Amino acid sequence: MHFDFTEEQRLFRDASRKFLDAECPVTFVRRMMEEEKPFDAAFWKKLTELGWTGMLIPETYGGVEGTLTDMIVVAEEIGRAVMPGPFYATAVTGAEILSLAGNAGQKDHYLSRVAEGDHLMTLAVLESEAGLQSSRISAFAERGRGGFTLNGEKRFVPDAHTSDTIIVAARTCHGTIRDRGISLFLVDRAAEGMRIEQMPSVDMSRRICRVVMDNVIVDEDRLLGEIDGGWPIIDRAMELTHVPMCCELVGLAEKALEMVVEYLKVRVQFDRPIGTFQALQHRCADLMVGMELGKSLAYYACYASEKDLPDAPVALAMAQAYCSEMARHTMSEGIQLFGGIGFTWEHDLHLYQRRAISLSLNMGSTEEHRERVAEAFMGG
Amino acid sequence: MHFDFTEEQRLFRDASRKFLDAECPVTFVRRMMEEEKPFDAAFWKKLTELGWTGMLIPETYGGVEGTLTDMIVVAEEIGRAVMPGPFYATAVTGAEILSLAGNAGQKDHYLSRVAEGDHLMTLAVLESEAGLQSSRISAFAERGRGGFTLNGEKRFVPDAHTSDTIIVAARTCHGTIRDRGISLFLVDRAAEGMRIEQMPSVDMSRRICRVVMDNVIVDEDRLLGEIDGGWPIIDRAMELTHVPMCCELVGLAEKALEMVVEYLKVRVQFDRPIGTFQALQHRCADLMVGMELGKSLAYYACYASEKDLPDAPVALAMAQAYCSEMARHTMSEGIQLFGGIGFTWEHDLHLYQRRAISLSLNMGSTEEHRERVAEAFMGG
Amino acid sequence: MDLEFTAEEEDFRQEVRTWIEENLPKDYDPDEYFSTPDVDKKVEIALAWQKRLYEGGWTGLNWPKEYGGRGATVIEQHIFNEELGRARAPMAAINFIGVAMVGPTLIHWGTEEQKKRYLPKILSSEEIWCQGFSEPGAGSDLAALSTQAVEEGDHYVINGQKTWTSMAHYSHFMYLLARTNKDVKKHKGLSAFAVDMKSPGITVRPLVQLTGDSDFNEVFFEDVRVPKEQMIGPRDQGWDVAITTLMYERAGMGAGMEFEHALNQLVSLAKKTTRGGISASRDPWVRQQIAQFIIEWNAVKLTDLRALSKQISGEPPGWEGSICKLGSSYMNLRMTAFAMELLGPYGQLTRDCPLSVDQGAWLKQALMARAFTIGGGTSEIQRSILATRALGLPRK
Amino acid sequence: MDLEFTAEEEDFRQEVRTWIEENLPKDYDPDEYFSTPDVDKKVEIALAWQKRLYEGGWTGLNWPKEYGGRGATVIEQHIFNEELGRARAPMAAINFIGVAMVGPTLIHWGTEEQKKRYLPKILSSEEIWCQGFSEPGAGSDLAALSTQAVEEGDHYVINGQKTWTSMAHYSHFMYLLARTNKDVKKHKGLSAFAVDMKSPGITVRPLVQLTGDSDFNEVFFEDVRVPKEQMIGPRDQGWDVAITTLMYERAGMGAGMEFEHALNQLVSLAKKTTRGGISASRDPWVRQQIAQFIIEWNAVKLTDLRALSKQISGEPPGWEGSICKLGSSYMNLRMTAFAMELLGPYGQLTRDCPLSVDQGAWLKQALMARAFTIGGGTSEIQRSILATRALGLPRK
Repeated sequence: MHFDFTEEQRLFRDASRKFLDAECPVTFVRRMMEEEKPFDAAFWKKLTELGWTGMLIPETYGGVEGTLTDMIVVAEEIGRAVMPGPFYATAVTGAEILSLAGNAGQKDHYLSRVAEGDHLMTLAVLESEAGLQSSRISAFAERGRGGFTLNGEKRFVPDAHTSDTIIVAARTCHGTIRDRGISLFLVDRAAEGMRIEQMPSVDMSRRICRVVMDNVIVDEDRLLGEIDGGWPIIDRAMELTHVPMCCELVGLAEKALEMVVEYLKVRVQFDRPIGTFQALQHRCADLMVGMELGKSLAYYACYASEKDLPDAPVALAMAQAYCSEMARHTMSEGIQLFGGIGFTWEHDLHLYQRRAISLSLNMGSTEEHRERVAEAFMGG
Repeated sequence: MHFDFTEEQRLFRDASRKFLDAECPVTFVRRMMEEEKPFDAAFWKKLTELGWTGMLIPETYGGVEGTLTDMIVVAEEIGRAVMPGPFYATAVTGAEILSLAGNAGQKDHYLSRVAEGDHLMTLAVLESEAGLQSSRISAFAERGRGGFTLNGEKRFVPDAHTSDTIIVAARTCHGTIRDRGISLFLVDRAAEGMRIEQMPSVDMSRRICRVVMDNVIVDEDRLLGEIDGGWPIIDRAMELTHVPMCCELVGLAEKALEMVVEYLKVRVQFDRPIGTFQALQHRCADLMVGMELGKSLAYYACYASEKDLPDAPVALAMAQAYCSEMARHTMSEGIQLFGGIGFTWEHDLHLYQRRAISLSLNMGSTEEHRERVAEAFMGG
Repeated sequence: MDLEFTAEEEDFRQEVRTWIEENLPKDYDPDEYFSTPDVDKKVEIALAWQKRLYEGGWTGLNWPKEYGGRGATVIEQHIFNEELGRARAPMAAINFIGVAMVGPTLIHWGTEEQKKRYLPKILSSEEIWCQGFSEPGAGSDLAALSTQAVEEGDHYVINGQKTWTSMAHYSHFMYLLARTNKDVKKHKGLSAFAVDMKSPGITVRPLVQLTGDSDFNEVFFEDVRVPKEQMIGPRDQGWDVAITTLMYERAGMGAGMEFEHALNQLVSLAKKTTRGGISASRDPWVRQQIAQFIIEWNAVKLTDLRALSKQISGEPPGWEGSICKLGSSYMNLRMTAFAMELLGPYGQLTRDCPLSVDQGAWLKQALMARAFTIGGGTSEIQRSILATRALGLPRK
Repeated sequence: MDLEFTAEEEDFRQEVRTWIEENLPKDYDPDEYFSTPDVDKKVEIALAWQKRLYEGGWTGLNWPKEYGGRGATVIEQHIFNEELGRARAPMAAINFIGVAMVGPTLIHWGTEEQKKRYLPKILSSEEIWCQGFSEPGAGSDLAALSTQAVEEGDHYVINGQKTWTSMAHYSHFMYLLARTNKDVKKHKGLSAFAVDMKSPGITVRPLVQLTGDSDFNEVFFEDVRVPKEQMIGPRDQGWDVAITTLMYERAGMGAGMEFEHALNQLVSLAKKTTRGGISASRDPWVRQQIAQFIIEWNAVKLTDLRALSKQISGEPPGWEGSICKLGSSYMNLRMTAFAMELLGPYGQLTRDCPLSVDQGAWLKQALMARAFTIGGGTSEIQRSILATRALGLPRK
């Protein structure tokens, strides 16, 4: 019974923080925000050297075969540094999908490249009615001779514009059995008929895209996993992806609160540091309570998901609902506590706020998450 | 354009406050709480002399023919003094129902007695599924020769045990037309077959009752208004009753906040009055904001209802939803701000809390009120 | 209690409404106006509108007739503002400081020369004013400002920095508050000035907000010389002059009407948002929350009417200003956050994204929401005012 | 990260569970026990249970074996508390002060004589202790207490008043904090005593809470003589002694388990409440709110586990105690208020009303909710602790 990081994980956390402090200062974040693509090959190379991209990849394929907990150690630090650019789509979603569903050849091909930092991936699931349900998938893959023809439109695809491979979830059968009929395809970003457009969003340091497929032809060997059996894979991969995202929200909030507290110690108004004003003190205390409670939920979601416990989906829903609101609320309150200066572009807090907004909304709405909790405890 | 009490109403308010300060100190409230029936004939006589019981009764019947606004002047003061015993059931609901639906003989008989303070009344509507909808009425009045036979059970009937006449809403027809089929009957409390039991509740200074009717026979001339046409009368009478109840909630909150503020000025901890602590100051400010916003909504509900404007029901729903939560929240926060002493029986705040709870819940749940607002602005 | 307007007032309302309908440019698009990040264009539209208002005789409604105003009653002003809000006319921001704040202050404190020199051009929008109060080190604690005005012959020499100055680089004059005396209690040593923005030594730098837009500026003063006769009110009494000004800065319901507009938009959003084929507007969770926002907004509007009634009766103003500001800004904060939830992943899209809903207006409003709880006296300051002045809790 | 218990720990849990099942009186009704206003009966049940626990060797779980304890690990204590909560066994309140607070304090500060005299009878529940800290003028500001202990020969003479003393009239001893020195800083002049409650001059008066029940007392001291050897710890070091005690007063999850029980009851209430023929549990508004309470409660429980993990590793305690108290009491406040809404008019009915739902438990819990945000260090004090000690914000 030890509900906390291990000693090694702490050392790893300290090293990660040191690395990001040095290699990912906020000037780097701001520079990436201005780029057409917020991807820096040299930086990615360094992440690879640290083993981050291969964290969840078996050693056989050159990965470090770490645990999901190791990954959240990183995710918290990513949040604290508002690290820009692609990461989870390749290092978590992509790596996990391949591990779960790939055949030997696919694993060998993709996983080792990912671990080496030579290949970026993403998963394209959501469509116009953005919701993580199989029933909302209408992109279609028509089976033909030796392959499939894909048509449809995907939205909110993280980092599609920098990914080498886009794993597309498409319907292969209009079956009526729940969650059946969806298949996964490994599609080259540059394949003919693929059109990728960025969807300009609040978080300029991490991008989402629209992917339009117009008669995209993929070979049979690019089918990933069983035909019609893709949804459970997606479900599990998204669970594993959303866990570190919750932890990133915690990291964002933790750092934002630290920034606020430091400011309140030095900002003087009415002849004393405003941190001595009790109303502000209590607001900070409430933020701390929220952050710590959120952390507990996120850690447990990680534990439950790592062990694949039956309550993992509910544990995740709790973390998603709570951490999403908590992180956004922390940023909003943080700006208030900073006052005017917090409302400026030059102040860094809005970078955290932007990340918190997009990160949380990309997981869905808190109403959905709470409904899953209600269903678990109260029935339908 | 003058959205406030008139000069006369202010004078009336001051006089009313003075009267209640003198005649209804909290010792009187506490004494009434201990009584089997919290009704004091001498006190009622004084209310009569002030014209309170005849406030909404035409001069023809000995009333003062005041407005609903005059009534809310009183209601706010009633709240400030947590005035015990029956009042609205007779002076508002009873008086209005008779005025709206009574024939000349009934008006003459009942209204003049009410104005003189010789007769107490109440309305029995709610049943087991307590909700103010005609569809929830199942008490039945069977028409027979020269009269009706009533059977059924009523709950949450205010002051039934001290009322001379209980106006019963009963079904007279199993019609399908919405809100039709309900009739009103003037039933003697002591009529054969009437059983009245108090329903012990949180507010001991004002009581609610269960009324069981077992073959109660009422004469034809006790039918009040048109047969089957009672519901619109009930609707309007309850609207007119709930308006002052919202204002009483405001009065309760206003006085509670004053009590809190006075205490914070004198209570010393850590070598200074706790009212200097900014966190507590801001909590008080928030309570003031709530109280004032609630007051505005309650006043407008009064205005709209008095003028019978089309938006009167929505205006009331807004006031009910807001003032109910506001008053209960004010009491809860007030207890917190008083600390331990506020949690004792000897401290008066819980009398206000008890009144706020029962007064608001007797109007229904805030969820219902908000739903009426949603319906008005968003449709069904 | 009487919420009706007299026949004359209703006539006045009709007159205003008709005039606005006839004079608001045909190509004016309020949605575009309120959401565009293009400040220049916004200012241009607002300025043109201000001039049109002036030609129609609608500026300085509450100014005395002798100074070119209309001597309108409080209620007429209210009606006028309501109608502007109803039509979602361009905001008065461009000339608000001149007409609503500097004008009345000059009428109260100015010399005859100052009145003659400045008032007519304020009314006509020929000269735009900005306000130089806030500083980086003096936000909530205005009296702590450190910009200095040192006497030198027949001038004062100004050094220092102002911030959150709206419209500075469109302005001809700044109504400046600066320190003229360091040896007294901090709010006793201030003076007010009319500063020509073309004076050498003034640098205006746009201040970019977290939204990426730039509605404000920083203004730097380096040995800026201001003739003595441009001091407003007596020396070292700038605090009193500023108090007069702030009393005129009544939180107009103009901005408030934008909240009402947003509420209506929220209802539309709920209706057009479907989840699993069902409109979100039928979900009790959604209905309850929107109803709550509507209730709170109505409570604010009604409270503002109560304040108006006091004003009409000539009663001393209550604390309704702070109450309405706290109530409406808090409602707006939650309303915009709720809209983001309703939008789900679409909530993050900006105006530039063709797939964004309502042109990304909700995201922008969610980001802007803190402007209303920080600007114009933070919520914390409002609460402290209510606690200590309205409720009489002890300061120390 | 590892939330599993070892096989030995699971065995221990099984042992505890079996023992509780076999020993909890067959006629024990937890609903009745937790809702009855009859304090005498409650105390009787709790005392009998404490004695049964003692006979089973389950009291003083964490006390060193040499003092009759079990020397249990932190994790065993946790498991033991969880199982008591799971079974909704009678609360340890009656002897909590003795076993959980006075015992460890005496082990730390007491003389050999004191240990020998008091510890065994604390364990056996033969002697019940109450705690005399709070005073009418010293609530949040404990150091301001004014009860005096004046030296007179071989005694101290006590004068003053204590309040919010639970179980005082069932107690044999009071663990008292009193002022022995007025001439030093206020927290430097206190001393701790063991006071025989039968001493002449002590008057115990029940303090009726706003619920009408009486779980606490006021205790008055008039020239009460306490032999010098009953001072606990050195003279004028009472503050340090008290700090030791408060460190042991870990907010046990026992009370917390009642919150969990209430949450389960709330789900049942929603299921059985129908409005217009439809179960309230199907209303998204109801579902969302209950889900939120469940989430917050789980967050508190998990945070407590994080604290436990620190304790196990021998790390210095974090601020989880304050966090859990704030989080759970706030959840409980809203949960009970929500239950009242769900009940509508039925929410106001008391236990005495035959028509009340769940025997009026929700009303009582709604009224009691503030006990958790005021008692055991108000929420305000908890927030100040977090702000100044955990976050390091400056006090002055």
